[in-house]
Amino acid sequence: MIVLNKVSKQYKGILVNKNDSGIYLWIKNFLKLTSNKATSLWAIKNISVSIDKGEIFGIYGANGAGKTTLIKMISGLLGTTSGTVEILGRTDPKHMKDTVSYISTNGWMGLEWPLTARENLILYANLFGISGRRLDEKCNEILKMLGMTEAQDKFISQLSAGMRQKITIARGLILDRPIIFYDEPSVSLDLQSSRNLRELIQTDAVQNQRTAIIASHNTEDLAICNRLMFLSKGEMIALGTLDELKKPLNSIQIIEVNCPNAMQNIDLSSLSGVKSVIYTSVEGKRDYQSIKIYAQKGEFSLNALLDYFVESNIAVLEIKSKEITLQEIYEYYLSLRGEGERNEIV
Amino acid sequence: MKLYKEWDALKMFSKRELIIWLSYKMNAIMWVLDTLFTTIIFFMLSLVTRGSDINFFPYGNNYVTFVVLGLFVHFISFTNLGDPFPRVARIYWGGTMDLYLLSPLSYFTPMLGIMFRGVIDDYPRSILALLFGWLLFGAVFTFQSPMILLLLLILILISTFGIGMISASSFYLFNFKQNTEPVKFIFQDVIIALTAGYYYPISVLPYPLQVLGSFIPHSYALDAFRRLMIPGGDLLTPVLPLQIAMQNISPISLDIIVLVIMSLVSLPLGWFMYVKGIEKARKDGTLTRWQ
Amino acid sequence: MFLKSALSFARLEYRTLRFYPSSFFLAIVQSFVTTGMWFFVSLFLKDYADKSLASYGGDFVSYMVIGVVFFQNAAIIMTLPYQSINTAYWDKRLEVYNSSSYGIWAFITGRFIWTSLYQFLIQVGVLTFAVLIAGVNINTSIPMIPLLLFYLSFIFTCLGFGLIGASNIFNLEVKQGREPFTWLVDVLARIFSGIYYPLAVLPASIHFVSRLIPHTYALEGIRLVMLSGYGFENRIVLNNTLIMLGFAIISMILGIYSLQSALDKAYKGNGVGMVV
Amino acid sequence: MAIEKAIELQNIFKRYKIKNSKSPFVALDDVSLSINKGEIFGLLGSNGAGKTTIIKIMAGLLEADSGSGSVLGHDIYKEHKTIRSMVSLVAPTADVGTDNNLTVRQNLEFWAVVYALEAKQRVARINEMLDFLDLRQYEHHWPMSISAGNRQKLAIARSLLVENPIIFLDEPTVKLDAKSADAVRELVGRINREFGITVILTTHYIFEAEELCERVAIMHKGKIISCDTVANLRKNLQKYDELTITCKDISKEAIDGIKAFPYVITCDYGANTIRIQMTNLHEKLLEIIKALRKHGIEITEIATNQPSLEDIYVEKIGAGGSQ
Repeated sequence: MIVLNKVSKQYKGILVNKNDSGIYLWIKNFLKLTSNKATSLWAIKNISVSIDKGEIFGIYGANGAGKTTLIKMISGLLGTTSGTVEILGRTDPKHMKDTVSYISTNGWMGLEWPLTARENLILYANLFGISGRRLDEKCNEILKMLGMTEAQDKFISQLSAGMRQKITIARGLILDRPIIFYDEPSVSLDLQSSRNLRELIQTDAVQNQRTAIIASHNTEDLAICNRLMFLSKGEMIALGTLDELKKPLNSIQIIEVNCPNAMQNIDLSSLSGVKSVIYTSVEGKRDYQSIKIYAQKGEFSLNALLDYFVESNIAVLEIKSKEITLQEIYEYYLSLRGEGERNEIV
Repeated sequence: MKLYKEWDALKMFSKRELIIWLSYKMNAIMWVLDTLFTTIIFFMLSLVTRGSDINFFPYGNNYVTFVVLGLFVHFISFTNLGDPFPRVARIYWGGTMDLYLLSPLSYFTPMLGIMFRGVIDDYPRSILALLFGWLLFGAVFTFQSPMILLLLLILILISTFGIGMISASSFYLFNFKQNTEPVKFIFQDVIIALTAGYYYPISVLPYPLQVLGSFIPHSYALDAFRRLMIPGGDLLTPVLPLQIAMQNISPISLDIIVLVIMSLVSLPLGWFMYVKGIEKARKDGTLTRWQ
Repeated sequence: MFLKSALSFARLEYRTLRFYPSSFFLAIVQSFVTTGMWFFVSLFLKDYADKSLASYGGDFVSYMVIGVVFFQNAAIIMTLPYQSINTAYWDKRLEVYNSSSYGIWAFITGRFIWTSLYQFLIQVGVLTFAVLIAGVNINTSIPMIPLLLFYLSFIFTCLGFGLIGASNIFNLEVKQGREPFTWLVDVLARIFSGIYYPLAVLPASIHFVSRLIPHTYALEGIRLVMLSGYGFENRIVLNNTLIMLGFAIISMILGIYSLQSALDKAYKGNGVGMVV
Repeated sequence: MAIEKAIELQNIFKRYKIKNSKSPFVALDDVSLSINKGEIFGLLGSNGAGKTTIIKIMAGLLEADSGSGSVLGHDIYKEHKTIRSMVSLVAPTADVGTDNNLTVRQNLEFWAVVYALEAKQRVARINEMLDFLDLRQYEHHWPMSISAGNRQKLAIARSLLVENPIIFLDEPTVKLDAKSADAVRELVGRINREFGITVILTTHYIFEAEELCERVAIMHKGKIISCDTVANLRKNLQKYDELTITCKDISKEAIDGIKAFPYVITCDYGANTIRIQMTNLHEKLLEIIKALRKHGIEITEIATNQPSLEDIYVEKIGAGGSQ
């Protein structure tokens, strides 16, 4: 469906600022662009991946890791500096733009302020040649799906950020394209609507084999993805299904113990199988101390830990074994590449 | 002591605007060229009438000097009257009005401070117009009574700024959110543009327009400037409708009296309406865009 | 499909008009006032202007009003492409339009259709006011075809120039303030195309500059047609029409080519959206 | 007189006119709130629930249609100017108020003067803030060149320049990635602890409210459908705390031993799990473990299933009539 091989992207040019204008600017830009003094940064470095039909593919990375650039390149908005992007076997941008629909992060700012929500959808659909009765039905159907029916006649300025985000999503869906890109879709959505959105993406992928690619740093969004790609500073540091990515860390069990703050002298290194321990005091008026223990499965026994607490009479508020979070897995692969911060797991 | 803080804040605003202006040198070349081209066009127009014995009593006979003085007042009014509204709009669209309101300073200071950029931009343009006229296009000036000229300058500054404040207050008071705004537009782009007589003596205008022109400070300021600074300018014959109506007062002193009245009315009114505007916006929740 | 989308953009302009009605009204008043200002300047200088103007069959006042009205209309069309792409860029709508293969072109065409329409109406309004009330006397029998040809070729020449200007958004990264190409044409036209004063006033040595600018031919032709009622039988009118048609075709081709190549360059470079 | 309550609001209403419809949009519907001094108070709610509107009314930036209230003893209608000079606000988009043409330090200097900070304290206060928020190394950088997390910290530093007793944070971590969001959350706790500032934050991240706030008000369509400490919210959702322990070879005496404890309500056990319903689980957990270990029971898993705020939220919303 989508095949990228050795794709990389270099941004060149100057930081555009709002206050400069006139001849001074023209000369400055002219000189800068002709001389190669212009600043340049590699947003994407040599990424190869292929995504097949009906798959939900996730891209996880911190702000500025290049998620948006990658998505823009696949949706025909941005050319590659080197390497090729193939969608359904073709690489020309016009074809890409006609087979892909792209929902950008701050897309809500790209809405037409003088129009109401519904009119925005209709204008956008006209942009892609959809019109008439078929468009109206599709509008109603999608607005109902996103729970926007009663807000559809409000002007954009009267809608909250979350509602505006829903319209950008509706804009993407109305085109009924085989591939949809969600760029940080649930950034200003509340719990209820982001949950509905996730269900919508899943049913969409199953029913009409629509490939969805989600770039996000919100772990719930990425939980529904069949495969995940970790991105850091433009490079792909890991690729695979959630379980594959977790495998190297499967042997690690994480136990979180919450104790009252007073107990400073907790020393768990003596227990067998303990790889590393992180003490973090959690703020808020219930000031307790959370101890995260990363232990090797098999060697570590919970009971030894419990006995330790019992003997040293340390009051325990809570003990729970925690699931590894996506962020921790990401940091594990980050540390594999040597740039991540000091990481306790390994 | 409180006033000291306001003054301190004003200095800080102007320092910020200066840093921004200096860091970009804005389009310094641009407004030099703009002023030059405008003066060129009028110089060419004066050539059209070269052969004839052009005379526009009581303002002497040098058309370039006549027009250049018009440009002088035009650029001053362009800032004082034209700037307050877009500045308030910028604070609104930038979402910083909330933050300014959280400070104990008066509502007025941020708006006044940001105006400083207009001063750096446009006041030099007025002087430049005079310079171009004098150096390149043969304008000739006489400085008969500098004290009165200075007084006139101050009065025109205050009165145009007063009207500017009234127009700024309409941003919130009448909830005009786009950047074109009636009060400024009606005053600046219609009445003043037509009736102030920047580029032609108002005797050319039909009488109703002349009467309309007597409601703006520019006609009086220009009348006085032109009588005093153009060689051959006559000080006694009345020209403006008000001057004709009140023959007993000499035109120059009448100009000054009217300008004083206009300043004393427009500035306090502008301040009062501006504060009321913000109060109203506070009630409607239209203080900033980030609803 | 392209036309459908362009029309929906034109409709968007109409809706913006209903959402911000005051800006439309102010635009009308603006053109009346500017024309009025120059009308009074010409009224003042009329008696002193030397007789070289007689050749246009009108007096200095009608000479000025015709020049100002047509020039204003052309200037607005010339800055339209740059101004629309620029605002769309800063409002982050440009990338949305670009996600359709002909989106940006539909956007420009839509705005062009709307703006040229309502500018035409304003222009007719100002001219009728000038003739009926302000005493500007134009010729009684104006040959329509030459006038129409001049008007259309002038509009499309300016649109072509505007498109060339718009390509600077990506070529020269000019994203705000004025844009070099259209600014230059505007300044040269004001001084050298005889809008406010006859070319005779200019020193002979720089007459060749006026011959380079399409505005000179257009205004010269329009004045002959409207003030003296000449048709194609007049050599100057005929030549100027042909020259203007040539200008229109070349500038449109150049304009479309330069903007499209600028968009392709942006595609390979930083894209049309904000690199946030 | 030390006012115990930082903010008191009673029956606040706020309606906005919508252009093309007769009935106004009710942003706030009979909202009453009271926030104690030095508390971290959370406003949790979906989009358009009225979180930002109530914050603006409390900060004196918006006037309520009806109802009454006072902030730090000042009436919200009559003394709104004094209220405004005693509170600070950080808008949802951190870049509001940050001038990209000035360096980080110049930005702080600018706002220090606008907030009328004494000239002598200004430099010291700015340095203190730069260190407190460890922005020192970005002191001379352009705001555009530092990360989103640091720009958010700059906005918070600006709001802390003058030590106002109350600070409003409108969705402080909405646009940040996990790492910078944690840093900002950790910072909010420190602000509250070290400066004793009352923090009022809005969020639609449940875990954020749970982790940071003592009391949370759940808002839905302009109404406060419940407002209490996180613990009480949990309690009245589920009377007793539940504890499930999975372990091997459970002996009857062990179970009896547990049942003997006064605070244990019920204790039943299956093949290898023991489920206990008890009160004040936090204090007594260790005793239960000690009792089980005494009987030599091998424990493999201890899970306390206290309902998370999310379940409370969903349940309340369900009750309050969801969209």
